[in-house]
Amino acid sequence: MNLLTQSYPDLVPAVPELFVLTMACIILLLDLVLSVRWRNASFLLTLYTLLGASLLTLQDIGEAGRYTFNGMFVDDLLSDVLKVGTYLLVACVLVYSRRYMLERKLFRGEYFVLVLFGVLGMMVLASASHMLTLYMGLELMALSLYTLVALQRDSRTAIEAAMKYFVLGALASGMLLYGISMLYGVTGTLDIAGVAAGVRAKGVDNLTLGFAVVFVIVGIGFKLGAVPFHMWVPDVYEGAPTSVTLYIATAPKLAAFAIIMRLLVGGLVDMAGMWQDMLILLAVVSIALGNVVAISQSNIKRMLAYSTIAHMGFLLLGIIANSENGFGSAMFYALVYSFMSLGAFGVILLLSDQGFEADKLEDFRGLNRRSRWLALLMLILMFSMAGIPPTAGFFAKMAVIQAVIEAGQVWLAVVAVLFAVVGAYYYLRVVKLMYFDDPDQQRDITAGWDARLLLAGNALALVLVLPWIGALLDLCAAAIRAIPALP
Amino acid sequence: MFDWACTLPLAGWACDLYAEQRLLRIGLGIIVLVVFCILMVLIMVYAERRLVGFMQLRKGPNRVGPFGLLQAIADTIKLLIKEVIVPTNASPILFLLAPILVLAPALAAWAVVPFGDQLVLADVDASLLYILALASMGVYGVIIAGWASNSKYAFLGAMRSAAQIVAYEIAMGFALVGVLMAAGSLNLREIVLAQSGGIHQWYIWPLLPLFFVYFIAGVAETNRAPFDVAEGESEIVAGFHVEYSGISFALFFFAEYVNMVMIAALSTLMFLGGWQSPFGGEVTPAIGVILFFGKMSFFLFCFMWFRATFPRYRYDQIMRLGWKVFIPVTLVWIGLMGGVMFFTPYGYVFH
Amino acid sequence: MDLQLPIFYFFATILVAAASLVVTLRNPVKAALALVLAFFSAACLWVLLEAEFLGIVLLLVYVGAVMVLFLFVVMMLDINIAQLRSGFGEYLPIGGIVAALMLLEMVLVLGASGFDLQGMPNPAPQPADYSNTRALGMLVYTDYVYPFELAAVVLLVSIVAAIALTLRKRKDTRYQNPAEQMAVRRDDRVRLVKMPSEAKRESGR
Amino acid sequence: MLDNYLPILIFLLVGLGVGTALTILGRLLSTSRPDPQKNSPYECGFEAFEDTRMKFDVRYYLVAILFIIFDLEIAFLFPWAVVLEDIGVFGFLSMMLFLAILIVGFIYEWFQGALEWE
Repeated sequence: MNLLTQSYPDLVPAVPELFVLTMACIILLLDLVLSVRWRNASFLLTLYTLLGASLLTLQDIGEAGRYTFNGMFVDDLLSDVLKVGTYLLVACVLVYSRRYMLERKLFRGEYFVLVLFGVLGMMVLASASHMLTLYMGLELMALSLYTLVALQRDSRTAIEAAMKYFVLGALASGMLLYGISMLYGVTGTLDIAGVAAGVRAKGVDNLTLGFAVVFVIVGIGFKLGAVPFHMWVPDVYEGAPTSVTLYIATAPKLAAFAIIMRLLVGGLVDMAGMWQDMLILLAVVSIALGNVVAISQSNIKRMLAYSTIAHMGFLLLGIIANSENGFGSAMFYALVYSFMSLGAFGVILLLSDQGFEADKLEDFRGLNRRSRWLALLMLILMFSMAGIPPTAGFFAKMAVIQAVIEAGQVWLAVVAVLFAVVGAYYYLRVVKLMYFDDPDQQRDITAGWDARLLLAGNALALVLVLPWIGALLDLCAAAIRAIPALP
Repeated sequence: MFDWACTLPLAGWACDLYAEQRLLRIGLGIIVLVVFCILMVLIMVYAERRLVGFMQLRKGPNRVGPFGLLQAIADTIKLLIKEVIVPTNASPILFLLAPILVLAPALAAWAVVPFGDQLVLADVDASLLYILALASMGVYGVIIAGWASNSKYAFLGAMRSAAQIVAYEIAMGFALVGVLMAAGSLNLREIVLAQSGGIHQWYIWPLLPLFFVYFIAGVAETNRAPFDVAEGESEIVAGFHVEYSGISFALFFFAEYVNMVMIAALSTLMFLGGWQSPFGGEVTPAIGVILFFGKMSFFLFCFMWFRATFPRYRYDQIMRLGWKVFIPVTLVWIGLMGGVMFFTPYGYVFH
Repeated sequence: MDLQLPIFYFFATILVAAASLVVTLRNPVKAALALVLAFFSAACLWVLLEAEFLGIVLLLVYVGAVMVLFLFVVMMLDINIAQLRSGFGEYLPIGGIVAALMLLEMVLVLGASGFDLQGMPNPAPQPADYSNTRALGMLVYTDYVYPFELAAVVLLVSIVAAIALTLRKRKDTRYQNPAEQMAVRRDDRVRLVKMPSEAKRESGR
Repeated sequence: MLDNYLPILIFLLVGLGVGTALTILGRLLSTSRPDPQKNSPYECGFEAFEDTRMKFDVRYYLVAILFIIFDLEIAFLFPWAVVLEDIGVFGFLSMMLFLAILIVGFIYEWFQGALEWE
């Protein structure tokens, strides 16, 4: 730490972040001078930014982990995969929601800028190897999301949702921070690898460490939306503009997975015995409550919100297994889930219209008569969410359950499967509504060709990915191996 | 005689301090500073009235004592024995507390002001920051006064004083950053010592734009004309202290003048080399203090001069001046300073 | 120096008392003022920990800026105090349980081996010329440059958020632009017309 | 280091004491003849007919939020200015990047009209 010979940090690993930051600033300023007619320029520029960032990220994807900024930033396979997934998800989000935002006068420069800053926050999270950067990334992402929810200022429900999201989110990050400060108190460092070493040195039965884990888990539970920290999920999903719900329901799940991997696995793997027990509780209750309550919903955004809760429970199963396979399957689950969620909310967006939100279950009644193609896509998405073969959703569920069984928690697997069967009921009800009921309305579907095409790709990919599932699982496992603390 | 007391729990430290006479020194220092503040205020009140009278072709006070010199003392006695009216709807405790909360930070800030190389009560490292923090606490008195009075005029005055901070504190902070860059310290004594070597070393020259920003922001912070929108007697009668009378009013008045002297002292320390002689070389402490007072008087004169000369600023003008003129100017100057210091051989200009 | 201990207890007592007042006072303005007092005491405690820069910045930013503006929001919003209080008794039991649990946890954590006096001995007091600000500055802009820049980004996002959520170009409010009013010249308002003079017709008087 | 803060603590207490003592002294020395008219709030001779607390435009809060953000920025600038000599060009550039990001925000404010006082 000789300050006189302070060397410049190696900026190469962080080039994607710098690129996104620069572009976000440029779009912010450009949007000030562009007239409304030229708004599309900001939109396209945002897409190009995501494209450019993915090229920059893919450039060094195979390489071993590179640390920079005094070991606070790491560019490894895990971060690269999560980042590329994030770009792809967000790009789809933007394309799907373009018309929706235009019709609701939300197609503003701030929207793109906040989306990009949210992406930047997720990138920082994915690359965090220091608790300080982890926290900054989390706040950056969360702040952008709160604002996006509230962007529709004249909607009471949106404001209420933003308020709930903000208050609970702030509480959650406070909890996380409290846990982090305890970890710092015990280990004397904020560096995650250092924390892992400190935990090993102090011994697992340190009481302070135990409480630190509790607070960290509570913070993560809030961010994931796992029961009993799920209260915000349905209200936010329902209240936010659907395009923002789409955003919240996809990419941040990858970011939440990144927090778990970096903090819980990277830093506290020695405390696994303790957090496993807590996560088992969270996972079981989430899967049970999410699947059961979803049945009684009549609003599809709310129903999907409860389905998210259940899916997050499944994701946690992979973590509970506490093995390379388990983490890898959890990562695969996170990726698959976010693409399923992307498609499902995408369908709602496409069906929505000027002054009309297709967010009631009734709105799907007889969709097959109105548009065979969209109904088919929704069918695939629902099958995948329910975990019916041969969709990717099935393999994702199978992978985590396999990992749990390998870890010797057979009862957990049984419970999960039972509730998955319960959950299938409400997914299939959507299918029934679409195919066997008569339509209430004859509203034309006015979605643009770009969104339709992309959505088709999105949904079909969940089936067509079949031959490469093994390769994807291997990729996830390889990404997990990048974490240094793992044995 | 007090030996037995030292055996009591917790009292031991007091005895230790007493033994090394530390407490005594601190106590003396505080008394000197408080008396200094009182004297300065008495002189200022008299001087201001005479000076403004002179500028406006009036006589000013000339009845009490020779040349009206005792006028200020007469006013003090008058205020002391006047009734303190607490309005019916006011919150009595907060109402009486407000002037005290204005006065205490105004006085306590003087603890870190160096009058000479060794003449400082508490030589803390972050003394400049400490003064800033205390100055920003003074606004609570104004706000509490405005709220506790439960009167519209008072409330508007308090409201305006908050807008005042919003407009000027940032520019003031940026201006100070320039001083810190040049001196490399937050300690006022070290800032003065960094300007030693004669008049050409004073920071007023390399930091001229920042000096103007700072002094104008200082005038605004003390609620003085032309930025006295919080009082604005022709608009909102007397603003936040419209309901105050007697000694409570006197405390507000006292605090305002103490703050004014403080801004003058800070400007002297940061831009005019404090107690240092304009010709360079060492000076004895006594001469140093005289020089310090001389420089300070110039700024105090400016305060009065402004009051006699300028009409009050309008609200939107204050905002515009603060945000759209001062902030860009200070930002550009900071960048420029850093650039010159690191990338050109002329960095010495700023040291 | 054992003087530190009584001073610590002095400020700690004020802090706890002020914090309890924040939640129990009926008047929101007074509650906000109690919060200011709590911040002030906390700042004093930080200085006592030899973190003088952070302590004073706490005063400068939180007490001097955030709380002033917060106080104004509280003062100007017509908060119905009775309505606000109605839930208090209702939530008191559950809130009390949570608070008691937190207290218990803190006692356990702070009493545990990680935080006892042997595990965490007092650092040696800093010499008189120690500069806390300098020590901080040496690290923040070099070693911690990455989180530092991220802080700028977070601030930028909050600027964008604040403007996107509150700025509204209203068309229905009528406001004056005093600067424009002042800039009016005579020619804008009065037009002097040259007219040939006419003979005044005499009325029959 | 803490030794230096002792006088400050005492001075703060003395400052509060002086204010309190003078207030008490004033009460002791002064007359007190309350009168409903005298004690009513000042209202240019009218009876007060409206509550004092009133709602203000959101615009006021916006400027306030922007102010807090810039105040934080200043808190970052102070230690930087103090150690500028020691952290060298690298430290200088890192602050310039920080300022550049925030200047983007400042330009945005300016052009959006958030700094206009209507």
